[in-house]
Amino acid sequence: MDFKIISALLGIIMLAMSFIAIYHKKMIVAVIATGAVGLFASIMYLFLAAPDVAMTEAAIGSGLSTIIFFYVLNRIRSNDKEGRESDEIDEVIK
Amino acid sequence: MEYITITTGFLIILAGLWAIMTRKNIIRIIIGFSLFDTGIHIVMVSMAYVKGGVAPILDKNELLTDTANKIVDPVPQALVLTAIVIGLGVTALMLAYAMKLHSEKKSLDIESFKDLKW
Amino acid sequence: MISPIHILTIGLGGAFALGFVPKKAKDAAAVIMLAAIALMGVLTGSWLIGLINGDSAQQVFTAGFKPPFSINLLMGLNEGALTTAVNFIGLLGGIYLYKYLKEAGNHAIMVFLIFIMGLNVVIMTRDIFNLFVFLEIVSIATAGLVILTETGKAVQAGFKYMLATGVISGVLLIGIIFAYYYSGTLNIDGLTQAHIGALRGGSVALLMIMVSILLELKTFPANGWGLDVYEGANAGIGAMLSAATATGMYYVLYKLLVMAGPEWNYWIALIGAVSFIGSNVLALKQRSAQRLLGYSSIGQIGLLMIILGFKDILGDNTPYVAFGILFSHYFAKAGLFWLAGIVKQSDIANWAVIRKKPYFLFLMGTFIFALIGFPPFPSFFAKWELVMELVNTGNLPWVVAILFGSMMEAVYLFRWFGYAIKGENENIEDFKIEWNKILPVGIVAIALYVTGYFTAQHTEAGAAINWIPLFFVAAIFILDFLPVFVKNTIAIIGMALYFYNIYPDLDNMRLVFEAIFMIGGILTLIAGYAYKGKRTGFYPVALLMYAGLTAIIEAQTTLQFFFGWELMTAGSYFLIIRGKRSMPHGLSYMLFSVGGAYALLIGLGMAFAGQDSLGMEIINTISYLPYWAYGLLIVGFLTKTAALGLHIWLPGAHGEAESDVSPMVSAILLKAGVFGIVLTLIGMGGESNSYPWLPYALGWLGAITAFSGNLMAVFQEDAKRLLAYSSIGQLGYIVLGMAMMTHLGWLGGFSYVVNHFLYKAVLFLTIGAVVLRVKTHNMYEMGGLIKRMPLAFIAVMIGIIALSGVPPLSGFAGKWLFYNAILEKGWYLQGAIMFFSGGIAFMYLWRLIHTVFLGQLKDNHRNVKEISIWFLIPIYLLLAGIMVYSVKPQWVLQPLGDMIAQWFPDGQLTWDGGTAFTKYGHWAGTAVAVTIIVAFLVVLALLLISTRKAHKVKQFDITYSGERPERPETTHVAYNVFEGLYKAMWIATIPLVETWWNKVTDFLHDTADIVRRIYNGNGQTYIIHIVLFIIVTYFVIIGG
Amino acid sequence: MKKLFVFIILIALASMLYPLLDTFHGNDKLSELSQFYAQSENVSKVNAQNLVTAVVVTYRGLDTLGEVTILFLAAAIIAFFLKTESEKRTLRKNSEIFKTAAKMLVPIITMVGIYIFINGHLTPGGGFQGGAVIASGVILMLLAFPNMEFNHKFFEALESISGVVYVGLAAFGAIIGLGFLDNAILPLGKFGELFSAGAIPVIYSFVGLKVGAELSNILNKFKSVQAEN
Repeated sequence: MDFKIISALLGIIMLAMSFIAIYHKKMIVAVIATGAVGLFASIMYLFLAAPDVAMTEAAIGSGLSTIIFFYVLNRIRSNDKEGRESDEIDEVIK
Repeated sequence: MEYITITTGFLIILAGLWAIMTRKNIIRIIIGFSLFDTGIHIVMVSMAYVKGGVAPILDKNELLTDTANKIVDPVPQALVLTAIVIGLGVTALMLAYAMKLHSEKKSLDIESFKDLKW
Repeated sequence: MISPIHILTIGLGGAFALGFVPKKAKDAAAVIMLAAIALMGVLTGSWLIGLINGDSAQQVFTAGFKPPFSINLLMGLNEGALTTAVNFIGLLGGIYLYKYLKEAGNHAIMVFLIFIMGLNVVIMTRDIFNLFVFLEIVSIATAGLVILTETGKAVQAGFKYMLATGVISGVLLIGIIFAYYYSGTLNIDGLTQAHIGALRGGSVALLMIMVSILLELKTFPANGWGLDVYEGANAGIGAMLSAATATGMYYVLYKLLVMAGPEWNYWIALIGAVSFIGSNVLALKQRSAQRLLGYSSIGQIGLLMIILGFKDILGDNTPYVAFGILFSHYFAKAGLFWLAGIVKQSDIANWAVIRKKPYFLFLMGTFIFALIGFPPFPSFFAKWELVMELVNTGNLPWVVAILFGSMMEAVYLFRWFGYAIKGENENIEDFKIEWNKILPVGIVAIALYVTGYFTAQHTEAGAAINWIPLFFVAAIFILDFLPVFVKNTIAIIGMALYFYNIYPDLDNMRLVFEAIFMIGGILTLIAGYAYKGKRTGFYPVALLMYAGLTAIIEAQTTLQFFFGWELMTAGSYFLIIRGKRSMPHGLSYMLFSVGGAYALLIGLGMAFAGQDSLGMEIINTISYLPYWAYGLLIVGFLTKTAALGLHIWLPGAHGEAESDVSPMVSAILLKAGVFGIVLTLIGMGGESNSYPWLPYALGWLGAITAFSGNLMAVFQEDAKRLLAYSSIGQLGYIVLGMAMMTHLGWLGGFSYVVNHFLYKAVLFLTIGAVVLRVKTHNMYEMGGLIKRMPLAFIAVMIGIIALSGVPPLSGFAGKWLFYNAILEKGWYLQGAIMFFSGGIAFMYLWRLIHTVFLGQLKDNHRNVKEISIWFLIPIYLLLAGIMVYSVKPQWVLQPLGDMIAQWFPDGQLTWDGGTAFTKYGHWAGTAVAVTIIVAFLVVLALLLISTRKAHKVKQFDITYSGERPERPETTHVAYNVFEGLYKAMWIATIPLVETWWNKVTDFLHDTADIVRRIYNGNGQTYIIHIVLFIIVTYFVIIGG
Repeated sequence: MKKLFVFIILIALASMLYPLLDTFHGNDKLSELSQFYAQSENVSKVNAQNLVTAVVVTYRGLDTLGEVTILFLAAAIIAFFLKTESEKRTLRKNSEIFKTAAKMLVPIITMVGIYIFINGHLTPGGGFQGGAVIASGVILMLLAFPNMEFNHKFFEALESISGVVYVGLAAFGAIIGLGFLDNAILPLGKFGELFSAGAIPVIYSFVGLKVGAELSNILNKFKSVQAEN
């Protein structure tokens, strides 16, 4: 019974996070939200009796890929800085 | 419970596809793809769940007898492990492409990369 | 034998071990890669050989457990063949890409090796999730290889590719996991037994699996990403995608189709047909070579999908058909992509540069003809078998769809090839030759010929094909570096010996045609001695045409007939396109020929329906839709006789051809069509045929063709075009004669066959020789040549007298027989049309004498010489033939009559010495001829005597005081001489037919141009296409 | 307009997926395949306590080999793809505390990673997870010492060695006749102990090393193309 409520809550949170990931103006927030979706998914996996998957998702799906996203964002940002004011950058990245 | 999670999974798949098909920014599209992948993984793990089962790790002696009725399905879990790692590889590669594309045209709008068409 | 699992050991071990190779030692890394691929190839090849020799297929288990509990691989005959193919093309592709890979470094080399290894496993694996994993390997490796050249376009294409394959593999994964849910297994064989398609959810899972494989095959229209990759990637990678990946993916589809069950067969065939036709139509507007090849690849895969969909109907023949098409595609497409990488021209018009190195043109031609399905390539035999089986099982609409798609493919491929042969190449930068790039291209070209030969041996009818003429052609091709004189002699001796050997085996009717083809061929070849230098490429193609012609005469089976027919088409195409300005004519000739050949193919397929042999006699007993079958055969043959409506290729083709080629393609080649019509009409049952409407329609068509051909000839200013239109008219007579289906009609027709050969050869040779001297085709730029070329004048005069059909020469025999036949048959209206056309013929024939030979000599022709002796020899030999025929018509007509009597015993001529009787009258050829010739000589003598004191006046320029006019037509009295007639008759000269065909092509091209805009270049749109494709297939197949 | 269109498409797609959801009733028992894996005689044949690991490394070992290959491919492609980028180094100074902490943490993180994959057949986790943990240690190093020369030679050698050993172990099974990727090439040991499950811990260790090296390579590539900021 509890599990149902918790998983429903998790589901709602994940969908909200997905929405943020898709629509938040700031790309950084969006990337973090994507990582959060993975993190919540790994909690869900624990409830579904899949600790192996949970570990993998946490480490790889939400951990490493978020870091790679950051690296890329960082790179693109610095590329853009060459000719623009910092305010505009978010516009580009958005 | 698995009904709820599998539904969540499907919804996230659709959300990911929505992002892939409507957002113009390439990074955003890759985020969509990442969500799409995560959704599929959730669906797969939900499918592995057996009502009342425990993780397929036989670290307690009582699990060694009548194992089949006590654990959840290890096969989809193994598949998900593989799928997650593949997803990471694909995402990383896509991001590398995104960097290249950006350094080429100083833009991340997918519509500015239409040199090849028709 | 080594277990196939060690492909993984070699491929992966090699790739991982490449990490130990120092960065600097790039050659070492590349060599290791090639060695690893070669080793995999040896491994699979040894399995293939073993399996062919009867070894049983081997299951490879992993992890010490039997399937379905662990992953297993299968090495069967199909797997052996396909993995060997993949490794072979991988090795060649690796050699081709050697320098690129080396430059890109060890990492790129690893990627390439893993790509090939992945394809091997994709082919062999029997576990669906394992399939998914290795498909991902292949597509990620592809995404990596695409950017090997690192142009901006390649990066864009690569990103779209990644995005698309990412979504597709996600769909596949959902399908797989649900398939597991419903069946509890991941093993493909286990899934086959589980029949998950019967469940509500299972059918969706199955659909997702199938559709994602279809999408991976780049099915039209959800394939924009694939096309972009073909265009954007390095040509060497394009070759890999088109040959290796497509081969592997196709086999995956085959495996999964077995799993999906027979109810999917229809859908696969349908989707394949849509893909085949769709991409071939869209390719019509394509100008970029690599993208064109991409469209063509997708089209070919569509065709292969159709074959797969019909696997239950094709039965044991499925592998034969599928491998035939697949291997042609695989070799030819790889070869063309590689050529694209060598030539480095994106616009197909710039491919003209390729003929700066003629052997490259040969390679390109090989690939293009192999793709279209010409003999001797495997696709020819496969397509034949496919059509035969499909027609036999009543799947006519499918056959029509397949042939329509092939036709579209022929359009753009031959347009491209036309640019290569004839396009402008002055200002295009020549391309460089690198050994490692040419070697693979040469090898696949040779492989095409070899596989073609062995494909033929596979069936009984194919094994009976006589390859000697083709080997002769090949020998002449190899000897092409020799001077004309040597090659010409070899060709003549070869043809003479061949004819000598073969003629005793032929029946009379075939002997007539064989004599025209072979003796005519030798005579026209004699004229070839007039040429100097090497005349590169002429002899192989001319002999190819003759090889085809003799093959259709000798054919014992319909397959041999069609084989010969296509060879002849190929040879004559090359002959025609050799002419100046003949690029568009070559294309239209080829397209009409291909269209006609497809009509024939369907007709022959219908003839085969319900029969158990392929012998030529089956066209005598067609039982399946016989009206249609005979009609299609006749239409097919009419494309070669250039009947009205199918004639638009002829004037240009004949008019622009070289001087000794025009007689070959006019006097000789057109008779092949007549031969076919004769065969068909005999097959219909001769006199007592039960299809009265066909000959009736044919008769009208012949009459109208005769009329319009002659009328168009009247308005020509180009001497060779005039003769070409005249040929259309003459062939109209022949068709009309044959269509009458009476003894006299046929006798008239046959007498025209012989006659037209004689005088059209004379006229084309003479006019051609004159053209060689005066360097123009336009009659208004000639004039007065009688003084410079009296022998040519005599030849033309005799020729036109014979053609016009007035006594005393041979033409009259035909005319006389015709009118008798028409009276007997009661076709008065057709007769009247013919009568008119005869009158019209005089109007243009007269011009050949008047405009060319009489009147004022142009002052730039003051010093032209008599036409070449090498032309005069065959011309006068032919003239001798005309004279013999004229004086002794019974020598020709009596044997012809006896021959025709076997089909039309009623209403024969009765002969009394040299006099022939019909119920309407009689004609004594010898007497008439001798009398008139004597009278002519007497009059001539009188004239000469009476004018012997005539003063010879030198010509002097009074018209333009020594200046050469810029527009010679303004100063020639006979220019536009029929202006008045034109004002009266213009309405009959409107090129309605051409307009109609132009409308058709415009329509197709416009459609292509509009539809292909769905590929708007936006990666996102492509994803929408993919999702839409999935949804549409879902609603169509499972039905919401 | 386009969004509406996509929305309709997605609705249609959802209606297509609906039968999947509708016919999904959860599982009351294991599938046949997993029942086989859970049978005690088969459990003792593989002798791995963690059944997921048994499936990943043995029964479906070929998938894992493929998966490792995919990461390898991704690393290789990224390596030759991004190599033309400028490799300017950042000159940002990190605080001493962070550096010291990193110095202390990295060995611990690495040890944890190794622990995870060595115990992959006993406890949750395994090569992938352990590899990822090792890679995160590497990231920490990269972040703490941006100027440190990343020893990619070492990581590439590690990657190649573990790859070759993995393939070699797999092929060894086939050569001695047990089957490709059979774990019984080593003694199966006592159930539940570290030295059990035959070759699984060995293979998984090499998988872990390989994954760790590959991920580190990928991360380093992305990091090294960061321009000055």
